[in-house]
Amino acid sequence: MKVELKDIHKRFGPIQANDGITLSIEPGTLHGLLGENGAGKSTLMKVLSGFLSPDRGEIRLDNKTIRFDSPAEAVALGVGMLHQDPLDFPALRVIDNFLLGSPREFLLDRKYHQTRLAELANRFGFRLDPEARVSELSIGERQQLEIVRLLALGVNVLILDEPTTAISTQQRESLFRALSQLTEEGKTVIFVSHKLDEVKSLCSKVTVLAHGRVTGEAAMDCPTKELVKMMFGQVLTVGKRCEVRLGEPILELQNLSLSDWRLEVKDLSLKVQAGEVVGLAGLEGSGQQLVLRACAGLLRPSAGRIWIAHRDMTGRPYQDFIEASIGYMPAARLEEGLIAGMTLAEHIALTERGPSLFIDWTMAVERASQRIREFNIKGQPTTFVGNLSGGNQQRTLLSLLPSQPKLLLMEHPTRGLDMESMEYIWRLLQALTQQGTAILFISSDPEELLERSDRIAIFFGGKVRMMDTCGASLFDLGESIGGKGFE
Amino acid sequence: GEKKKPEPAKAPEPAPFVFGVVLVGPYNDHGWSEAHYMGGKYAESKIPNAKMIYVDNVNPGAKPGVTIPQVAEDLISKGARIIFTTSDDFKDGTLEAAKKYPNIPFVNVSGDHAWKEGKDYKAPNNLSNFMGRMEYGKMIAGCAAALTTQTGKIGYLGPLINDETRRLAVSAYLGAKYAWTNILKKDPKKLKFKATWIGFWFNIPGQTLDPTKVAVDFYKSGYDVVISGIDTTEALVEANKMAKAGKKVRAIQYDYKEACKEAEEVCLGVPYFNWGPAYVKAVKMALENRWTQYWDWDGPDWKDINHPDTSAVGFVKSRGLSQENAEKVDGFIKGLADGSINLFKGPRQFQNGKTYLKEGEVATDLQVWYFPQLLQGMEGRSK
Amino acid sequence: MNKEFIRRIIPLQIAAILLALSLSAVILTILSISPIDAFSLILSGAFGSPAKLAYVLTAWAPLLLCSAGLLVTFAAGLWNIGIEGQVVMGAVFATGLMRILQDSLPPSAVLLLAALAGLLGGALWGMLVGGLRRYGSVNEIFGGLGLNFIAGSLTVYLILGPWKRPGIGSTSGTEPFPPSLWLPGFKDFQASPIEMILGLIAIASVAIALRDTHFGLRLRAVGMNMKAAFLKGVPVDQDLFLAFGLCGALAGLAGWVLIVGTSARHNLYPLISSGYGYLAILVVLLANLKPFWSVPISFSFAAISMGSLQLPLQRQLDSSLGGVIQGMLVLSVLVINGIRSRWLRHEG
Amino acid sequence: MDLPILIGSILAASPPILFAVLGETITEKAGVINLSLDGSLLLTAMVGFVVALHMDSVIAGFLAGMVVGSLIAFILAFVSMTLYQPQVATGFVLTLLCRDLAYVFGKAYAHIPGPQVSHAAIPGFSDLPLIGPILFDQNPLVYLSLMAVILVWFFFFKTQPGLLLQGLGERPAAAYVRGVDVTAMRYLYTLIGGAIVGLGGASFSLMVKPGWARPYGIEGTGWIALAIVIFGGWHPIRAAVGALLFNALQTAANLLQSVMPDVPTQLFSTLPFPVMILTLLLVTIGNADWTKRVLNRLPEGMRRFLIRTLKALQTSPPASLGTIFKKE
Ligand SMILES: Nc1ncnc2c1ncn2[C@@H]1O[C@H](COP(=O)(O)OP(=O)(O)OP(=O)(O)O)[C@@H](O)[C@H]1O
Ligand SMILES: Nc1ncnc2c1ncn2[C@@H]1O[C@H](COP(=O)(O)OP(=O)(O)OP(=O)(O)O)[C@@H](O)[C@H]1O
Ligand SMILES: [Mg+2]
Ligand SMILES: [Mg+2]
Repeated sequence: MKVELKDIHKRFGPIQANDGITLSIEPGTLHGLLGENGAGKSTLMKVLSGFLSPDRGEIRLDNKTIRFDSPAEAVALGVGMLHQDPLDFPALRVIDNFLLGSPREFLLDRKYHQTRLAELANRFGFRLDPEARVSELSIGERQQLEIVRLLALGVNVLILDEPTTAISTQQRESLFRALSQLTEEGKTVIFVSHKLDEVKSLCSKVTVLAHGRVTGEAAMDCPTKELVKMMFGQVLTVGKRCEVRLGEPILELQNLSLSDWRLEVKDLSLKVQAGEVVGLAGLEGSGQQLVLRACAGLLRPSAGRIWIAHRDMTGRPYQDFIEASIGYMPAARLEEGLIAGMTLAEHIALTERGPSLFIDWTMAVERASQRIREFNIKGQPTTFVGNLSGGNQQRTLLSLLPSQPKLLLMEHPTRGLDMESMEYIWRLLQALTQQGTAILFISSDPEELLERSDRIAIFFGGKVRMMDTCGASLFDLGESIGGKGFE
Repeated sequence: GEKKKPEPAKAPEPAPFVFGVVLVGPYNDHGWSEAHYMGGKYAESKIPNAKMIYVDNVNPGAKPGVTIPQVAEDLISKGARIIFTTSDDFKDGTLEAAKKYPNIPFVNVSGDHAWKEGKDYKAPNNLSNFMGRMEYGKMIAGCAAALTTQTGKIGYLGPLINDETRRLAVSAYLGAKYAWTNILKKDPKKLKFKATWIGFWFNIPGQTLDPTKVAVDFYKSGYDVVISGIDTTEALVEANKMAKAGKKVRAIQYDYKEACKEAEEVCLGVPYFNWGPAYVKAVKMALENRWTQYWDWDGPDWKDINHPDTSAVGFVKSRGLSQENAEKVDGFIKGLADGSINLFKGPRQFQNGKTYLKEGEVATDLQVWYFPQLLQGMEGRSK
Repeated sequence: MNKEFIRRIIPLQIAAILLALSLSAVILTILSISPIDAFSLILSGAFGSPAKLAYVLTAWAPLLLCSAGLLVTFAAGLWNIGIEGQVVMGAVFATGLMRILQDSLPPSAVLLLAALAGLLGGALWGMLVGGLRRYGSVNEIFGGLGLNFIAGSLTVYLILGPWKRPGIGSTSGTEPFPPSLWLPGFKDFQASPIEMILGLIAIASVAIALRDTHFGLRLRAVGMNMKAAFLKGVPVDQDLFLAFGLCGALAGLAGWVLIVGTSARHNLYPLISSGYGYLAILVVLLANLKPFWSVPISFSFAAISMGSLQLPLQRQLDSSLGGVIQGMLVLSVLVINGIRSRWLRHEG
Repeated sequence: MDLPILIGSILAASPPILFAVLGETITEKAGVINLSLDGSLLLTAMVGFVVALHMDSVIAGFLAGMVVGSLIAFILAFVSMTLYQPQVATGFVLTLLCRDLAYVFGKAYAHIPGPQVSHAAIPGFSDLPLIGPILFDQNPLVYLSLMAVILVWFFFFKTQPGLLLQGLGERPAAAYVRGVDVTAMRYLYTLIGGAIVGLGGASFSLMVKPGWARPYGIEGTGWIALAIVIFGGWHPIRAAVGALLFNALQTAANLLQSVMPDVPTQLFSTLPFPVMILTLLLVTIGNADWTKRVLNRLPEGMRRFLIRTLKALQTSPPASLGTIFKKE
């Protein structure tokens, strides 16, 4: 099935996620979609698969202009999307997930559909136990289930949004085999990713997005350098921070092992010294968040020890970590970071520790306005943070960190900030490091990682590689984030 | 406003003499409260221009935070000149109200604060008590039950356990035992009489046993006659269901003359209070300004226990009672009337084997009113 | 605050009241009773005479105390339906203590200690709910309900068992306490200022605690976003326990008032909590969790409850009609609230 | 009394609570909490009886009960899903409101004899040994309620709409992707659930406790039904077992009274309620964070056993229970 997107626009409030995107994909091909975080890939694909309706522009399938108002309609017309983490029902069994919503018959003939499921799965070399609960499956298997389900529904265009971020290498192999097999059967596959090598090895053609626009199209023989350029623009930053004086170790991880329901980090050892800035790189969900949360005492390691300033903190409650003067800043602003219904001053008062029973509001307000000046937040001490703009919420989040922490743990510290404020914030942070604060931060912006950190821990599917930023180029980083050097 | 036309002079009719009645349940509960409501109506009909006003459902469940002094104040402000509080639950409130309004006569039904010989005499002069000698009614009920039962198993659906309820249960048992041994001439060992107490006068889910369930369990386990001692009609309703399902079961109601109407053919009859005369007496005393404190415990009028003007307690038979048994019951009543049958006469033993009445000893009012324990031969708890 | 209060709250409350009244009017008409007549009956029943007003005030006090407690738990996002049981346990503890000490200590001392006992009893019962929630992850709604039932039957047991009065042990309750152990009232106005003042103080201090203390701020944080609050270092579990305890304590104090209040029954009797707890939940919902508002609202609820006692006395009507009106009020507020935020905002 | 009869009498009392539990299970399976159960049962019981009385037809009574039940459910659905007001608050208000409405409108009908569903033993089967009195010597509603349990079970797990219903409560977003109009369906199942609850209320007043009164004697049952839904892990059969268990407990309370003379009666009457909490504790304690930690300290064999039993008992609600779905 031939897919054409003409001049797609999609806007979220201030953000122009898609800004006039036009591209066409030949039937029976495997088409890659590249772009850095926030480039607009997912948005475009959501538009194509009926999740979002475009503000402007049209979608053509086999030269027929069509529009659908729901994913279900899209599927009916042959376009199915596989999401970063599959939209399935963890509590239900595989077979029921497979059946749910698919056949129009009233009574469920599980026997019959089990055989269907089985043969479809076998065709692509997937192993799926129909009786297993989906919650017990790995992300990879859940993707396989979704693919099989979509195919069973007669999908001709299959969209995969960053399918390989959280699956094992074997699963990736079998996935790729399946995808090529699909194209051979004449289906169209759109493959969204950051990972250059994957795209190169898999796709016949790529389109690169940046800031909501198409910045280039290329057949697969084009050299990686070109692609990187299309993705990140000309500037090829090189790590600057070379000679920094480091103090005694603040954070020590000894053979740390962590796991959650989707992946696990094994046997990680890391030492961070006073004044050091370590960036955690990697695609979303490659393990960096697990490590950061473990260091904050929010996640109990399954093995190994955590030392903070020479104190063994393994298995201690979060409170103790705070006592040990760490500062943790979550990524989800309004979910975990801030309390939307409270004012800036109230946030300040909330973080105050002290014996006094009553809140000294004058002081709280004073502190608040001081922070507001310091972090130039656009708001008053009495504004509810829920009413702040995204960027100002981010500033607020930063302004609430303890003033003299030993260790700062931050997820995407500058997400949603414009260039200047980013610069400004980092100056504040580096001032802290001068006083011996160690910083661990996650970022999905390669430039930021290179510029700001002394060392970078690169995560890929739970594995970790250290990289010294001094002299390293954005290209090297981009490649290894893409998985180079992990096999 | 517009000017009023001068009204034609009328003969000034005497202002009605208002008496207030405080009911614990709904005025139409087919039980205790409705019996009192009827008593009030009777007094209205007998005394020219006497008028009843009443408040029903005075219990914390239905009227949170409402107290007797409060209701009294209300009734008095509505012109009540004497007030009847018709529940044992009201005894303290009545005492308090009586002290608060010393020149309004109060009558607390079933209390003993005004009984000089009693254990709890503390009433001011404007507070009196009356009660009916339901013991006789219950004896008759027990008799009817024993005559009717096929299985020889009689269930007593009791409310909470206290002196009053104990003496009523015992009376029912004594009546049953007499009928079983002296009328039917059967082996006393073959008679089972079991009391199950639900814990209150009516069902409060979570705090009492469910009377419906208790009744069901009685019938299902072979107790084919259940005597109700509670203020509501579960026993009869359940018997009716069972009968519709083809079981031969019977129930005996309590409190209210018409209580069997709900299902006459499964009802053996009902021992009831006929409060009318007592209300008339009290209202008259107040009306004619000759109020003196009294404590009345009125029995049936043995000439005609169902006489509306004279008998304080009675027993109406219902269609569930066979013709021949009905005659036997009449015989029993006659016996009670002429004194040839006195069931509160020794020898009687308590459940724990201790003596209640020695050979030939006849129980005094005190011994009957304050009844400490069930009697030997009864199944069920004494406390 | 003031401007938005004029602009938003007032019209909302008024619209809600109108809606509720018209709904109740419909019901009354179905019962073929003139709404005007019924409403005026309720009014006269509440304010017709000083004595009546006194009874309204008497009902107001426990309502205030319970509302104060619930303001705390609601602030923490908890549904403390167990409050009924907490009132009961307050009454039980107070009674128990008074039974022990009434002959050995001066009345004022006994009253004071009883109040503390009430606080304690309610608090313990409340914490029990908290415990079930924290360590058994039994939802507080069901934990609370179960404990309500248990508290209820415990009282019945005490009344007929260990605390059985001399003579006839009956559900009329335990032996009433002597007037020396009643809260002092006026000569001919049967309402004790103490009760009301206690209630108002409770509301005021809760209002202040929630606004101006670290504890209150933490609670509100937990109520709005537990996860974020935890990450900000709030000891969530401990604070929730405290919230339950505090609410229980205030409810327990209400229980104490129900025993020693000037025109209370002055003894422990079944169902002593008399639904004040549930009514208070309605009050606080209607007040939109605003302490200030819960004062007039609880007063008018007390008035409705007491006033509606006139309905059966004067017309063949069930006094639950008062409850219907109260329920309608809250439902209307929810509806109006929803309509406002759903539609009016879009055009604004 | 002998066991078959005992069990029979337990079954005989079960239809109302069975229907209530089934109705609520359906509603909650769709992700909606209808907390108004206690009030709904009372109001529908009253209406059911009154209508049956006036039209002299129990069928009409049951229909009326179902209509009122779904009416209440509709108010809940509208206020919570269309006006986005808190579901629990709405349910709670409705509980009290419906209870008082029942008392107000029912006042005139207290203790009036009226029509009732009469017992119908199944000839031939009813006098079989053992199962005869248990299963075949019952009221039609008993048969109906038991069939309803099977029916709902079948619908949940054997039919496509049932599967969609489960999806609805588990993950509305995913259900939406599969072409379900989430809000509309939730409305539908809330109404259906309410109607079944209404059936339960009516079967109180037309079968188990024929007639109407105040107090009617089922006050509080709705709350227990809600708890039983949790105990039943949102599974119709298990919930039914829970309901029967509760009835059995009440019967046990009566019987025990005479067996244990030293225990005060009130303890028996309250027995079912602490037991209810205890069972809730059993099924939820597995979800508490500290349990795993404690279990890990225990010796191997014991841990295995405990974990297995807890797992077996443990229930967890539909993932999106009580949340409102707004599509982006
Ligand atoms: N539902 C939404 N509401 C508001 N903003 C959104 C929404 N979805 C996406 N955006 C914004 O639109 C822009 C494009 O987002 P999109 O998810 O398409 O980027 P992406 O290329 O998929 O990034 P990534 O590689 O990290 O997935 C981002 O700035 C994002 O913040
Ligand atoms: N829920 C809200 N209620 C009231 N005002 C709001 C709300 N959300 C945003 N605003 C205001 O609207 C304006 C735009 O907010 P928005 O988040 O779109 O800004 P933005 O362009 O994303 O800024 P930034 O780049 O910092 O994220 C801001 O001034 C903000 O204070
Ligand atoms: Mg994306
Ligand atoms: Mg923004």
